[in-house]
Amino acid sequence: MSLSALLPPITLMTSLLAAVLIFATPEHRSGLRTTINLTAALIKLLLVAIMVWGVFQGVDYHLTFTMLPGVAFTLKADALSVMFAGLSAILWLLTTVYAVGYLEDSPNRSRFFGFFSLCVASTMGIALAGNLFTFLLFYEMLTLATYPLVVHRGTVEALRAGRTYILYTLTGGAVLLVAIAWLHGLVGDLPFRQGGHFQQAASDLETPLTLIFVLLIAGLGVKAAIFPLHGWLPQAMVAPAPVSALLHAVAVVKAGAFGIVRVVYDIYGIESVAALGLLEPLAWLAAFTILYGSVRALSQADLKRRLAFSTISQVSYIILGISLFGPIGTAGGLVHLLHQGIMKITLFFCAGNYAETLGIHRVDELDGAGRRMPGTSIAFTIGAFGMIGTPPLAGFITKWTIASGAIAANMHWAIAVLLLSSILNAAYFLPVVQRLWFREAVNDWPHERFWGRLETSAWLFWPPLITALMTIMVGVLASMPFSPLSWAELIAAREYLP
Amino acid sequence: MITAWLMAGLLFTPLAWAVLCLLLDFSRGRLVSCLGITVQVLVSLGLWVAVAREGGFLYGLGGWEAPLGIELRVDGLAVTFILLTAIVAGACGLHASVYLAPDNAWYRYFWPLFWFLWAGLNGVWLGGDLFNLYVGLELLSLSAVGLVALGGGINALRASLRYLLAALLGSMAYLLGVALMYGQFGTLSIAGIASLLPETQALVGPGMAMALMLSGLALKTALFPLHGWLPPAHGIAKSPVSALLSALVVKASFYIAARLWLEFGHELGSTAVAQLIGGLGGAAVIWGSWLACRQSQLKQVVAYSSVAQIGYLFLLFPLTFAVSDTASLQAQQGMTLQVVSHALAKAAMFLAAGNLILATGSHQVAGLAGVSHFLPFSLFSFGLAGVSLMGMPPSGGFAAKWMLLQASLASGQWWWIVVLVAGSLLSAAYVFRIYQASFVAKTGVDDFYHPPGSLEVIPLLLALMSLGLALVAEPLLSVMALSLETGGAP
Amino acid sequence: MMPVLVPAAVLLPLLFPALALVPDSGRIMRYGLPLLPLPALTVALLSGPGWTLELPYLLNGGVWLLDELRRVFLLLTACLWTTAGLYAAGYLHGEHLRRFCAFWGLTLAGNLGLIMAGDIASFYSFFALMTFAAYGLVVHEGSPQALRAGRIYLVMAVLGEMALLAGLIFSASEAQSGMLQDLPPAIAEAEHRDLILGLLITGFGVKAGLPLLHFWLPLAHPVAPTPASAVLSGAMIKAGLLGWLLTLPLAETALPQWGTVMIMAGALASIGAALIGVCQQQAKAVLAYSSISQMGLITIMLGVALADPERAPVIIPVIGLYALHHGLAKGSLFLSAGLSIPAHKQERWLMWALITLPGLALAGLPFTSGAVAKLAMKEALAPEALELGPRALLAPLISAGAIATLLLVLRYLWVLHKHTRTAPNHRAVLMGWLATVLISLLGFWLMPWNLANAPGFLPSPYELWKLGWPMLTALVLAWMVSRSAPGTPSVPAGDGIVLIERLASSIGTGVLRAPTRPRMTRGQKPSYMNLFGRLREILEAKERQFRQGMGLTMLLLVLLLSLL
Amino acid sequence: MTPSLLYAFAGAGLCGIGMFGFIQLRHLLRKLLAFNLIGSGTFLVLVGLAQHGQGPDAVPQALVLTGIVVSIAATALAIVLIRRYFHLSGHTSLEADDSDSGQGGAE
Amino acid sequence: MKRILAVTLPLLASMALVLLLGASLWSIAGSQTPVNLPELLAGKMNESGVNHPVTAVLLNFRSYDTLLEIAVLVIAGITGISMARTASLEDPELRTSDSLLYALQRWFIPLMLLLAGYLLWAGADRPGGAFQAGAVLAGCGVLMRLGGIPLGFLRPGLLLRVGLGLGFAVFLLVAVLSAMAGEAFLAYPPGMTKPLIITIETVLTFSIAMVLLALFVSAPVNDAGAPGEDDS
Repeated sequence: MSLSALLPPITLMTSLLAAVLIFATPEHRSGLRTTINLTAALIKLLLVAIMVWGVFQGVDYHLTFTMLPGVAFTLKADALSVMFAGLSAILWLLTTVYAVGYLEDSPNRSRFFGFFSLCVASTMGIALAGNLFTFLLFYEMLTLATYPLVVHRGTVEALRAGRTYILYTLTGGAVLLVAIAWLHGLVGDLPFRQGGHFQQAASDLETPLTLIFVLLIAGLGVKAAIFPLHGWLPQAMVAPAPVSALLHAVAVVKAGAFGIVRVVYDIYGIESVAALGLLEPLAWLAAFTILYGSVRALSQADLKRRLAFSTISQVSYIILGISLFGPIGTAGGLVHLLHQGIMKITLFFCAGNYAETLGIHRVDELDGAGRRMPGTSIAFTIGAFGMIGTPPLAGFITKWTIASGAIAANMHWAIAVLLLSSILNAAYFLPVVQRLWFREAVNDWPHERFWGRLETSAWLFWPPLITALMTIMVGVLASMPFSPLSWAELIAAREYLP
Repeated sequence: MITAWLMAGLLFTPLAWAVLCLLLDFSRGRLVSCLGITVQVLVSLGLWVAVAREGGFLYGLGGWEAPLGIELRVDGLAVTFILLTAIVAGACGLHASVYLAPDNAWYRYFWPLFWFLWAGLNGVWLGGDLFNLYVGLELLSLSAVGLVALGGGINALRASLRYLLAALLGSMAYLLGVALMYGQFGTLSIAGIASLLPETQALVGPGMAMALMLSGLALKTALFPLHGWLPPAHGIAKSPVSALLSALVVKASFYIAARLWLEFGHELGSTAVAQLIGGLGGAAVIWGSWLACRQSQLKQVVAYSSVAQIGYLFLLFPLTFAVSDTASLQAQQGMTLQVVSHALAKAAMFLAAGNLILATGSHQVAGLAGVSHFLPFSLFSFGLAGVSLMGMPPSGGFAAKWMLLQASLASGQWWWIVVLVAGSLLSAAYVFRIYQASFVAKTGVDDFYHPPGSLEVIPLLLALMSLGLALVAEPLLSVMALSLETGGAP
Repeated sequence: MMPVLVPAAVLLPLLFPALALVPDSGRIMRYGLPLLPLPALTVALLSGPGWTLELPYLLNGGVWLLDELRRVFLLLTACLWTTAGLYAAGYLHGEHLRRFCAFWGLTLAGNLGLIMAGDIASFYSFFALMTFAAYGLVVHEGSPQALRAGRIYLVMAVLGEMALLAGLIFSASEAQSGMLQDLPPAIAEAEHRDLILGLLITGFGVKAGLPLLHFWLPLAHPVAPTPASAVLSGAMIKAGLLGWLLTLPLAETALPQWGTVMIMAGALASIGAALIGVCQQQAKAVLAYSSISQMGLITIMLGVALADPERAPVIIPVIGLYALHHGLAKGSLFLSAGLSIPAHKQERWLMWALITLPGLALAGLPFTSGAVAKLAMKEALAPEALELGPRALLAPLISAGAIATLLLVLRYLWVLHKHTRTAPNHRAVLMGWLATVLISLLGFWLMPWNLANAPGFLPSPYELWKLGWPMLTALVLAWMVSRSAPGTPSVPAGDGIVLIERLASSIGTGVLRAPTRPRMTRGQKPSYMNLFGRLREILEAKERQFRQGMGLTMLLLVLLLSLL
Repeated sequence: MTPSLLYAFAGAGLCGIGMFGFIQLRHLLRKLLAFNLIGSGTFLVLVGLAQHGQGPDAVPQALVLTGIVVSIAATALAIVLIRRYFHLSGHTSLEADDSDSGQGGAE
Repeated sequence: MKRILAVTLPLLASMALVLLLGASLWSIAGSQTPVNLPELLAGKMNESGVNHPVTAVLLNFRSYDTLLEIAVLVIAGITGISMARTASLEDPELRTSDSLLYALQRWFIPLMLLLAGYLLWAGADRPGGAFQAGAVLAGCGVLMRLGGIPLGFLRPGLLLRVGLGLGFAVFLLVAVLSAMAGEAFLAYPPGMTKPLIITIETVLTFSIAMVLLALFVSAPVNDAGAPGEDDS
């Protein structure tokens, strides 16, 4: 067993091991815990970086062993996996830093960080899964690892949210299980493969394949918060900010979207999905979700809930992108996977900062907060503009690419959807930004805390700024080698030119 | 030769320790039993390895061969269950040795009963003789009843009486079936009957016998709607005892039923019977899970969960009858995985529940508020076991469900998928109900009793085993699939 | 030199937002304001047109370049921002200083960058940056009016950006290229040509103040700080114009319908804006309408260029010239709106003269930039050179436009006169204003607005009359109006938007603030809950029966199994 | 129809009677007796059925002996439990106060 | 209606059971058993070490059954004494003061002991054996107990427990010793069969009697509750 086979499991283990160690760490040893956390996150980042380089060079990271009769447990790193893995590795590091600051002096930190690492381990597993079965494994693990984070506060709302969350995700997981089992029974164990497996779908399999596809999308759509399966997401907002950030930016919703990407490209193959006539409905569904999420976000007074509905809308961009037949749309969808993650995590970090530093939860309490917390507010502004799709930020690159893909795929209505959604994005983000900067501060914040020189704790201050900087950089330097866009284009090229 | 020693050790140890412990009080019995558990685990492991290496064999007790004497059937499945028993029972024993208060006089009788129970289990796993299985079942039932009743109050007595009556009725029905079988075939060996069946013309008698035996065993396994005795008994017993009962004892009677079905089912079964039993199993899944959601007491939740989980096992019947060999094999594998994973998970769950009850001093689910803050460790094992019950990957429960799903798909009996999915969702509902209760924020100080570390570690280990079962399912299944090698008897 | 200076031209202003994070940096920033556009100014002045700078990692592959047209715009922008920056350094007072400077820097960077951008993505990025950052300038004062103006600005800007984005994406896909220069030919050939054109014209039209897209202008200008209004009206409006020039297929194919539409729109703007403008009560609102009116004239030129590809190469430089002239003059006028009039009589006269001169230049006063621009325009739109439906209308339109221009200037002076305060001016304010006026009056002649057969500095007598009569007409009109109707009718700034706002708010209260759904009160469970509870009871009773009737159940099972 | 078979049929009858009693009776001791009746019936079937063909058969006789011991053990155990239950609760049947224990065991 | 149904349904069901059983019996009786076990048994009798086939089956061919059967008995005994809450065996309430009983005791007890011995001895070649002997012995004990004769060894204690387990332990030891000698579990070493069986029978008799007696004696009388997990 060579190193190239071991690298994926080792990467997985870093956070798994971290989780175990953190669970074992006594509650009061926060220094030790932080050290474990950060060390693991850094090591993971390093390992993922190595894999990114390796995948670029064409190294085959692949580990497989039979788990159940006819079912293999497969870990492998291809271009798509390292993309997602890279995203989670980077954002894990930042979120960990952030969470350390956010949860300072709050109870149950070992539990929190333990499950947090577990969550990341699952995400990593989702990224590195080499077939649907392995994917399912980590997908469900993610569900479970997230629950304690959602209900972390233990309040009535948190518990209710946890219940909703679990209801949705487990049902989705069950549907997914059925679909995967069915597919497995039909055609056996399918590893993820560029171009998919059903280029020439046998005509007698058409009906079951269509049904399975619908089930798969329904199962994955719960996490990806596709309408009407999105109900858990806004409720899950009661979780602490780092969790919301993680849920929305990296782990949960992206897991769903990533799964859909895998199903469409690496299981079915985009051609066969198109041939089955499933691409267009998927695109319509995504489009509707985009608009629905945006419209709902408009009327949310709670900042995090607004962000949550925004997520519902934004994640469907990914779906929309991948359901546009053609390499450009694909690249757009994939790049949004990364970009949206970076932008949304920025916004959630900021929302958390407002909550933690000033005790602000509602949009209308934000008046003038920009003056009190300029760094955070700048990050928020950048994130918001990124979401709107203002150039040259990350969101612009995405929208541009997806829209170009829509034209290439001759689906012009998608552009209308994109534009309408951008307008709606602006409509719910700009008022927030406006309040931040241009309203007079009441100077009477609900729960102000002082941290000395910086506007807030340094642990809280830097992560959003870094991600905001990333939001700018991935947009501005979109054509650089190894940038998300070029990476997504690489994947798309491989997908369409077998 | 080594297998002969191992077999002798396997049969001898539990019985001998039972007598030995009878002579000692609880504390000394504890020491002795720990030694015995070690021996037994090692022997079981050795036997498992031996069978995994060289294949199974028949073991004629007293040197007598089948029709006249009693032959034990030492195949892959049997030794796997023996190993499972060793692990689970060993864990429960160790847990009990700390959990039970040594100053209660009647607990001295715990150890003998415990060891007899173990002996009965081994007897059932290995048994190849219908009547011998009856005796083994009785050994099991009576020791189980004894354990439930041990030192109990009115409710414990009521539960154990109910349990005893059910067990006796079940045994008697089974014995009646055995009588008919013997009358028809003149032999008691399962293998012998199976080989004679295809040539038999008149199937009325054997059919009736099969019906009697299956019903009796269903009663002892607590198949819906015959499950009434189980929740009170399992809920009221001491936690290590509940763990033993739920994890292993009910499986024994199911194991016999499954063996009978697989051996005789082709001739004596019918689609209607298969579907009826499967339907009852499906109903059990839904019914048990639903009631588990409704219970206010922690252990009742776990007990009803057993009712539900047992239901899954009975899906074996329709999924192996008149289907392709692949589907049948998948169903059998699913069933064995379900037995193993449920045994591990349920034992872990009951032990953890015991810890939680010990810690909170309350039997109520609502009493768990704040537990996740002050006692995360105890809760953790409970949670992990719950994960397996829900059938979440990579637990054994998941592997089992996966195989059953595959089997349903391969046999075209898609309706069982509905049962499987609904069951796992419902089980998630009751498991998360408990999590949720434990996450309720409780202000104030830590006024919980903190159980000693050894109590906490045991369920955790069991839960972890159950959780990781799917990862080693393939090698495990390959051992389980080992059938008998002819002439392997020593 | 160039690879350093060009990025520096954009990056230097971008430093400001970062600097704003440092506490107590307000002073440095304040006096840094005029320095920000200097690298860009250097580029515009020193480098010849024709250089290209490739930035392959930028966005979809960035190319920055400077050609003749861009150079004119860059020069205008850099000059105006420099002087306005100087003005601002004096004008600003402590409150929210850093915030203002940050947005100033951002807007500036966008404005400069979009001019130099050669690829679509950079262009659009800088355009958007400018658009959104300018919001910060508009609402700087924080008054309710400012916030309202800002809101309207933002709504329209977002709509415009989206139209623009769509148009650019469409055309870029048609062109299969990310370069701006590839767009016009591709659009000319495009399948969805009309859609693309409509989107682009609308998108840029918001910035350029096209009628019905102009609402934000008269609202934003009065409330914005004076230097911001100056750059808003002088430089940023021109960005929309530049966008048109760069993307529309002006010299590619004849688009008579679109040309006519643009001419009509321009005519409507130039005259309608004047009519509304003279009814304004605020000096800067008058100027805003004047800008709309002037942009209307330019739109007419553009329309002609659209309709007549032969003529386009002649017209485009004229548009550039006109833009330069208007930008500088309008900048001066706006800056003058913030002045206080010195008490000293001679100084006062001098000041009024200097305030008036750019206004007259705007109206085409001989020996000013306005004269050159007006004449060049008349030349370019000479009916005999055109092959166009409404060509006969053009001359009267232009004349009417000229009359309107002067009327507006007079109105501005009148309003300004009524509202002036007597106070000493901050030195920087004065310098900034003076510099603008001087550049407008004198510097203009030194600028590289290379125009083939440009009208000379000294107009011929015939041309003098051509320039003169509309002005005289306007003066007469103004005199008559001021005599006959002392109370001018007042039209709210932003005209049409007021109606729209009212409509929107009535709809909004109807839709968005619909009464919340009546919530279920506790304890009053719906009937299906009762049903559920009943079912639950039944099932639980069954469970007890199962427990008690075990024997019977078992017996029945036996029977069932054996019978089956 | 040999006498042995007659025993077997009698056993079947006993089983039926016992079964009815087991279902119908509430008193625990009676229930236990009914169970013993079933047991006896079963033993009769076991012995009678096996011996009707080839004459005396030692194996079923031995089985019945074993079965009797087991059932005696069980009966004795049941009686002990019943007596203790009766002493503690004063009830002679399980259903007497079953309704309150529907949810389980806490007292 | 419901009440009627509650009676008739079990009645009908039981009758159906009888009918079905009868039908099966009839069907089974009509066919020849394919395996003739008695013949096999007869063929192996000389290896069994005893002359009576039932004893041979019980203690040799199917001795595992018997071993477990004794275990069941021991379990019952254990559970029985675990329930015991009797403070004193000489509780006057337990004594029956009946002259007839005394008379019977005087005559019967020696007779019964004799009978038990005979049964045990006879088991080798005709009906009889350990269980029968043990049962008689236990009956003897019951009589003595009822008559108020203090049977001290029945007091819950080591002696009682040794008594309970003794027979089983010996049986087990024999079983494992042969296994240690290389035979199968429960196989008797050649030549030792008869003495071993007799030994086992003898101790078993005592143990069986002990168990039955203990179960009789230890039936609980007072309501001394036991605080436990379930009572909180």
